[in-house]
Amino acid sequence: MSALAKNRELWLVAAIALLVAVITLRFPAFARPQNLAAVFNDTSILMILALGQMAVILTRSIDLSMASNLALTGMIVALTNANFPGIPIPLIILEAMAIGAALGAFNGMLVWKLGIPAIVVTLGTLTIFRGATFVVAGGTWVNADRMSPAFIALQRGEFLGLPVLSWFAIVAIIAFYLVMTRTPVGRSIYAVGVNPSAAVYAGIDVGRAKFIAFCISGMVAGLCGYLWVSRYVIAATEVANGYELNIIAACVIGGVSIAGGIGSVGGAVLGALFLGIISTALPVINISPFWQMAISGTAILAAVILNARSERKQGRIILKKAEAA
Amino acid sequence: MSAIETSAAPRRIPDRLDTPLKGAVLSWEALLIAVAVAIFVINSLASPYFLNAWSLSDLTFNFTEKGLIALAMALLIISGEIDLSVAAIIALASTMMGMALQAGADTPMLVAIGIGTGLLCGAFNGLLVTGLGLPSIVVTIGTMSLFRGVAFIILGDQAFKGYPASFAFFGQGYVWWVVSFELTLFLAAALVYWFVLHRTSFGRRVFAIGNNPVAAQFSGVREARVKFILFCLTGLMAGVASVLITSRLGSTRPSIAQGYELEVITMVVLGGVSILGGAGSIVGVVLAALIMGMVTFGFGLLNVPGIVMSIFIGLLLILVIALPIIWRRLFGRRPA
Amino acid sequence: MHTAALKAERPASAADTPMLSLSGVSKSFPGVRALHNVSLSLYPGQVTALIGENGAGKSTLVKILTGIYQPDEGEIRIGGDTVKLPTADAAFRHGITAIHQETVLFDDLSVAENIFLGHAPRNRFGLIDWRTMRANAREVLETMGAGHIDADARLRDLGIANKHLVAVARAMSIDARIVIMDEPTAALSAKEIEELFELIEFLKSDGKAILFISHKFDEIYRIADRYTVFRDGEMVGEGLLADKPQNEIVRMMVGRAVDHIFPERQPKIGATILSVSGLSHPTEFDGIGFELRQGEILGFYGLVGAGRSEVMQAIAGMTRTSAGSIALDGAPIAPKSAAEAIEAGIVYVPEERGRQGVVIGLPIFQNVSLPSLDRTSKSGLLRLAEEFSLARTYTERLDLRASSLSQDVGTLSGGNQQKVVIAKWLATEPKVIILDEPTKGIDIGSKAAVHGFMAELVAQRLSVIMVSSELPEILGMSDRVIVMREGRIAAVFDNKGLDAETLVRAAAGIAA
Amino acid sequence: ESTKIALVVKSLGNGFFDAANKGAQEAAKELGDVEVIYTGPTAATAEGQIEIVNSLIAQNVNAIAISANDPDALVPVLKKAMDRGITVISWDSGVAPEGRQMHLNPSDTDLIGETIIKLAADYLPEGGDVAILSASSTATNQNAWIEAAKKVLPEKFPKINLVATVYGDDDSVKSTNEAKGLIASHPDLKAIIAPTTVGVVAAAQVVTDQNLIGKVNVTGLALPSEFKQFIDNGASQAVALWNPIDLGYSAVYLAHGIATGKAKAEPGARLSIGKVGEVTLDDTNSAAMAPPFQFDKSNIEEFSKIY
Ligand SMILES: Nc1ncnc2c1ncn2[C@@H]1O[C@H](COP(=O)(O)OP(=O)(O)OP(=O)(O)O)[C@@H](O)[C@H]1O
Ligand SMILES: Nc1ncnc2c1ncn2[C@@H]1O[C@H](COP(=O)(O)OP(=O)(O)OP(=O)(O)O)[C@@H](O)[C@H]1O
Ligand SMILES: [Mg+2]
Ligand SMILES: [Mg+2]
Repeated sequence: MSALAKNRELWLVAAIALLVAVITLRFPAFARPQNLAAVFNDTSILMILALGQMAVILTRSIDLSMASNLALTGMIVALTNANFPGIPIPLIILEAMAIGAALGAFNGMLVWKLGIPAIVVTLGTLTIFRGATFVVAGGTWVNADRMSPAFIALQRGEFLGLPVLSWFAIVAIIAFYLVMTRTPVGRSIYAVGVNPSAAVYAGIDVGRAKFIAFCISGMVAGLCGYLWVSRYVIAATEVANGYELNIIAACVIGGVSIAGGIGSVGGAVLGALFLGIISTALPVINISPFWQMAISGTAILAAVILNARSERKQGRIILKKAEAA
Repeated sequence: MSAIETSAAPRRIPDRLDTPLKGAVLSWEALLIAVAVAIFVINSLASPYFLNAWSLSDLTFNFTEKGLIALAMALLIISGEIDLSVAAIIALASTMMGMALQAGADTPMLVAIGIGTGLLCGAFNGLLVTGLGLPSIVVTIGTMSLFRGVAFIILGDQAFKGYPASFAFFGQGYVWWVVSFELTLFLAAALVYWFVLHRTSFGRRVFAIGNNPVAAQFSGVREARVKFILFCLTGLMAGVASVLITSRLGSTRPSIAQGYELEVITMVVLGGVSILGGAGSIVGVVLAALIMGMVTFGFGLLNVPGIVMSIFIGLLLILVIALPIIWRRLFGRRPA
Repeated sequence: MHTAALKAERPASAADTPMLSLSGVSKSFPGVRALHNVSLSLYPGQVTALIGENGAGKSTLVKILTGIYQPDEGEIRIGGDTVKLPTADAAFRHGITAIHQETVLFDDLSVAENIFLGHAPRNRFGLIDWRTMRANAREVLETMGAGHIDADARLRDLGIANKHLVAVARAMSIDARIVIMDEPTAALSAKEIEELFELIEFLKSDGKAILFISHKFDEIYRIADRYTVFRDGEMVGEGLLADKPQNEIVRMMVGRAVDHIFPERQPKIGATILSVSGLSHPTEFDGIGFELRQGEILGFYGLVGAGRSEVMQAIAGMTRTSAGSIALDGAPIAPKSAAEAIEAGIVYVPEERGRQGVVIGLPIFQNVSLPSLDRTSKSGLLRLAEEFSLARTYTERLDLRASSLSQDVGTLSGGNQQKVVIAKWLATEPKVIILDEPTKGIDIGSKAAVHGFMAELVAQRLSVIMVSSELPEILGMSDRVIVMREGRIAAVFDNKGLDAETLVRAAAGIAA
Repeated sequence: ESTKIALVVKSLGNGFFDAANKGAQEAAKELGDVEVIYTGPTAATAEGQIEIVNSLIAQNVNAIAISANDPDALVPVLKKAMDRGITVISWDSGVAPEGRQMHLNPSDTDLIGETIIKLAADYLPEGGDVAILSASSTATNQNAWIEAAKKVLPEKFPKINLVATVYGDDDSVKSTNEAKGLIASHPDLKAIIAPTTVGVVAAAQVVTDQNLIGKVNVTGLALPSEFKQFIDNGASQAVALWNPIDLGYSAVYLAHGIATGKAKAEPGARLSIGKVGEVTLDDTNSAAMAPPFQFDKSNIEEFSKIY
């Protein structure tokens, strides 16, 4: 039992391997390295978003506003680029991350200072941010011919044989891994989720840890705002509409516990990959895309049931013989 | 505290303190009524078309279906659980009705199948949550994809249409003059839910579970059973809503009622139900439904794009919840 | 660096100036005055035992010293300087570390991280150095004689005793001057206690000031140099332990003639009403068998963690058993939920009042009527008048102090909440009532009311099981006493001339 | 009292419909005393359009011209509008006949069907595999065109082999995934036909990104302003579209005519659409505005400045 718990990621890897194997049976070219690299690239944005969401869920909160944040930030940077094509792209990326983080901080402040439950706050900002997208754009959209070539080209460039977009994901994965496992901030995010009252005893400010998690998820959503609009070369109000649930689903499949405190960078990435493979592979193996939703729903349920089994609380043991056994 | 004195004649404890008017004035419902009245007045001033029986009647269609689900969802949230799959249940129930239609079912049969499907979906959620002890938010994110996914598998790019004329009554019919069947049903259901929540022992148990599930269990409340019933009720109401929407649209697509779940939950939270469970009232939910209907319809009359109204609703949600907290911070008494 | 804490470098100095001193400290919670104008001094190289009954305010003081609670008034001085401890972090930085009474640890984090969270070793890039952390964790555990604990294990997978050792290790990992231990031995085995004492000796020799809280006098006399006694939130005595016999300290602790507050009663004991035999649970208790007679108060004594609550919860339908049988009035019953037990006539007034007892958020009368809803309502419809009269009947008999029955129970004091809880179960008109620590953490006045009421109950031919860790209460109230130890019944006594020492010995497993 | 005509579109913030609105405003100016209400839901759902139609009914507009998200779901509410004396026509994406007085197709359905195949075939003298990337599976207009295209395939374009039809739901992400899926699962694919302005951009972007320019030709219906770069970079040889400005203009013009009683919507009627010309209603009261117009290297520059 505990071995299973420890190897949550291994289980996911096995599930993904199985999935790839099944797809490969029907469509041999799927398992080719180039194709797998392409799948990874296609899933990059979802992976990055899932990492941000994970940080929030770990603190026993939830961020429903990520997709709207993405749309709003994406729109603002697209407008920036359309109006000031001269601004270098790295600055645009910084802008995206800063705006996203600011929106996340807004959520975080309401949760921290007013103590409003995260689900209520982000349910509100979910609609506010998306509405704001429409307003800042004046009801219009930004398409390819208004974006500068560099804006579109950056993530498509190749570096060491991989598209730059994939590198964004790789850097994000490494950064999250380091932050979540090797920094006090990351560890306090875990601690707050595992046991908030014990966190207080350990000298951690619970509200502040939640605030930081929201800033992180916001920053990540902002970054993905840029990546999204430049990838699909369109910034519009309905960009990523309803995507927040995909992000949460990726986390859940990846073994991030909605009750907080449990989840790993590897899990979130694999959960996103699992969803990514399903959505990219179904068209390839000629399964009607109409099956996609039911499959991911089943995957979520399976993941929750599996995770719940490994999380079952173990009681205190009084009888000495029972403890020895 | 006073010393050791075993008072021979116990002092009488009053049932309740003389109900202070202040309490009623500062209640959540009062706040909502004020907001509702304000919006009503603003709407009447802003648009010459608002104060008109048919307009007001059309307005109700903006919230009746979601409101019906919100009634059951309110109970579920008070008990500390949530159901994100209600919109998907609508889609699946509508699809089942469509299949039954193809098989030649008549109107009563269609209604039974729609409501029955909703009930079964709710029971499925309830079983997963109470039987396996899983967190409802995740379970229903999963079943949300599953239920709608099944609708997509069955229907694909097709649509079911050709519902019998008698079926159209539920979503398009009027009971009397401008009073639609949907509105009548909503008001009747609100009355029933108000009664169940505030006037029956079942409702009392729902509150007890939401406030302290462990203590409730210790006090002999069968928590799992109550929650299971609540999931079934929520599914059932989604089934009812599905009948209404299908009737109103006269057709079924798997994408029907997309995104309704968040609107329903917004309604419930705006209605003063604590998302953490344990507190809330049906009156609040009904008022919140009315407010959301008036806001969307009022903005619609002014031809404000829907997306702009959603900003307003989002702000309303956060402000209505934040203001009392800020108020307490600024002028607050310390908790007794 | 932390290992320095474990290596004796400085010689122990028998300093007479306190390293930490507290004066005039008061702390109140809504309805409860936990501490009133207390003082306390800790000396380097010495162990000070803090002694007091349950609810005397010991843990509250610990929380003030570790920055969890802020005192309402009073002063804390460390090495001569007045300090403020607004957060747990500030307390660390002043060199204070504590093993808290409840293990406040992180179930889903590894052992190593539980020990080092908040002060983990970092590498030169400022990143947490897991390798060093694990090595250090192993070292700390090793030094404590807890080398069998895997530093990489998830805390969740450890038994309660090992969890407690991790808590000790966490306290040891901080290079502190002042070490506080709030009942550190409660969950440990004899061997582990022995190792803990070695560790304490070692800390003493290293010049640390140690505050040691325990209810076990043998431990106190074995390890402590000084004592401080608290009673009902006040400091009632302190000094060197060597010249103080145990009975004097006990008198200080209890502070009043015990028989004065316990009601006089003439027990009229009838036939057996509840009989339990061979009741077992896979991990919590084994072979529990006893009989309860009509009109009897049966006391259950034991050290905290002896498994009494689990047995009672099994009888009341909350916990599944693996073997054994229960019979009520001669008819076998097997309640599978609290609802079924209540129906049969057995009610359990739980120990954890806040979590299991009151439903905060609901008014008093709704709390009282909750288990009796089927009686107060008619075909599912609430009848408020019935509820109010039910609530009034029982709360007034318990002398509840409240401004109205519609008041939220959350606004009541602890003692009054307890009265609501008791009223709630009495209102079901049970045959057998099980009270688990009925007076835990409530003030003297309320205690007397509860005890008086218990006497009234048995006079009305009800049968009571009272689980208590308070010796005076057990001795003052019970007709018979059952002592439990480590999940088994250790002894059964008739309460005739029974003395505290016999009970303590039985509970601790020390031969008479 | 001016005539109020509501132009209800599938969703706001969509380039095609914004262009149509331009034409609608032109028509209003030309007709004089006409107020055009341009509105639509944010997400392209039938439920959203129903709420809008309800508020339009309450405002007593004279006419509603709608491009519907669902041909059936809107029928009841549009019937209600007609019952209350409001003129209802559909344009671009139609409503079932009982829900409107007439429907204006941007172009002749059969002609569009043939054109989208021809656009691909023109650049495939040897023939080969082609696939269709459509909008949502429920879109009436797209489905009709695809139907028409399939009909002409065997006789007129025997060498063209239609291997798949997939749906991108007019969603950039979904369209992108579907386009990639097509390319991966059909290695010999020579052309992707996307009769939707969202899908065609997504497909062209995929072809560009995967360096398949010259191998896979993207064609279909595209807005010149959005699509210019893909003609320029060679991902596409040619696309077609009608003039959305004219379409909006015509919709308002027709709605005005019917609402004011100047025109009557009945089978066989010939109705004027001002400067655009004239249409004839068929027996389902549908009419086609104009043949689709082709854009290629020679003219895209010029048209991309207009719409
Ligand atoms: N957070 C709190 N809120 C309200 N009352 C509290 C709180 N913490 C402690 N108390 C009350 O303060 C008093 C002192 O409690 P404390 O935990 O300090 O006792 P203790 O001496 O540690 O007892 P024990 O030996 O049982 O551990 C008790 O009456 C308790 O109920
Ligand atoms: N699963 C657990 N993990 C950690 N600590 C636990 C666990 N269960 C109980 N404890 C702790 O063990 C101690 C004793 O528990 P409990 O009160 O249930 O035992 P008991 O024998 O009934 O003792 P008593 O009724 O005298 O307090 C408490 O301090 C409690 O916090
Ligand atoms: Mg204590
Ligand atoms: Mg206990």
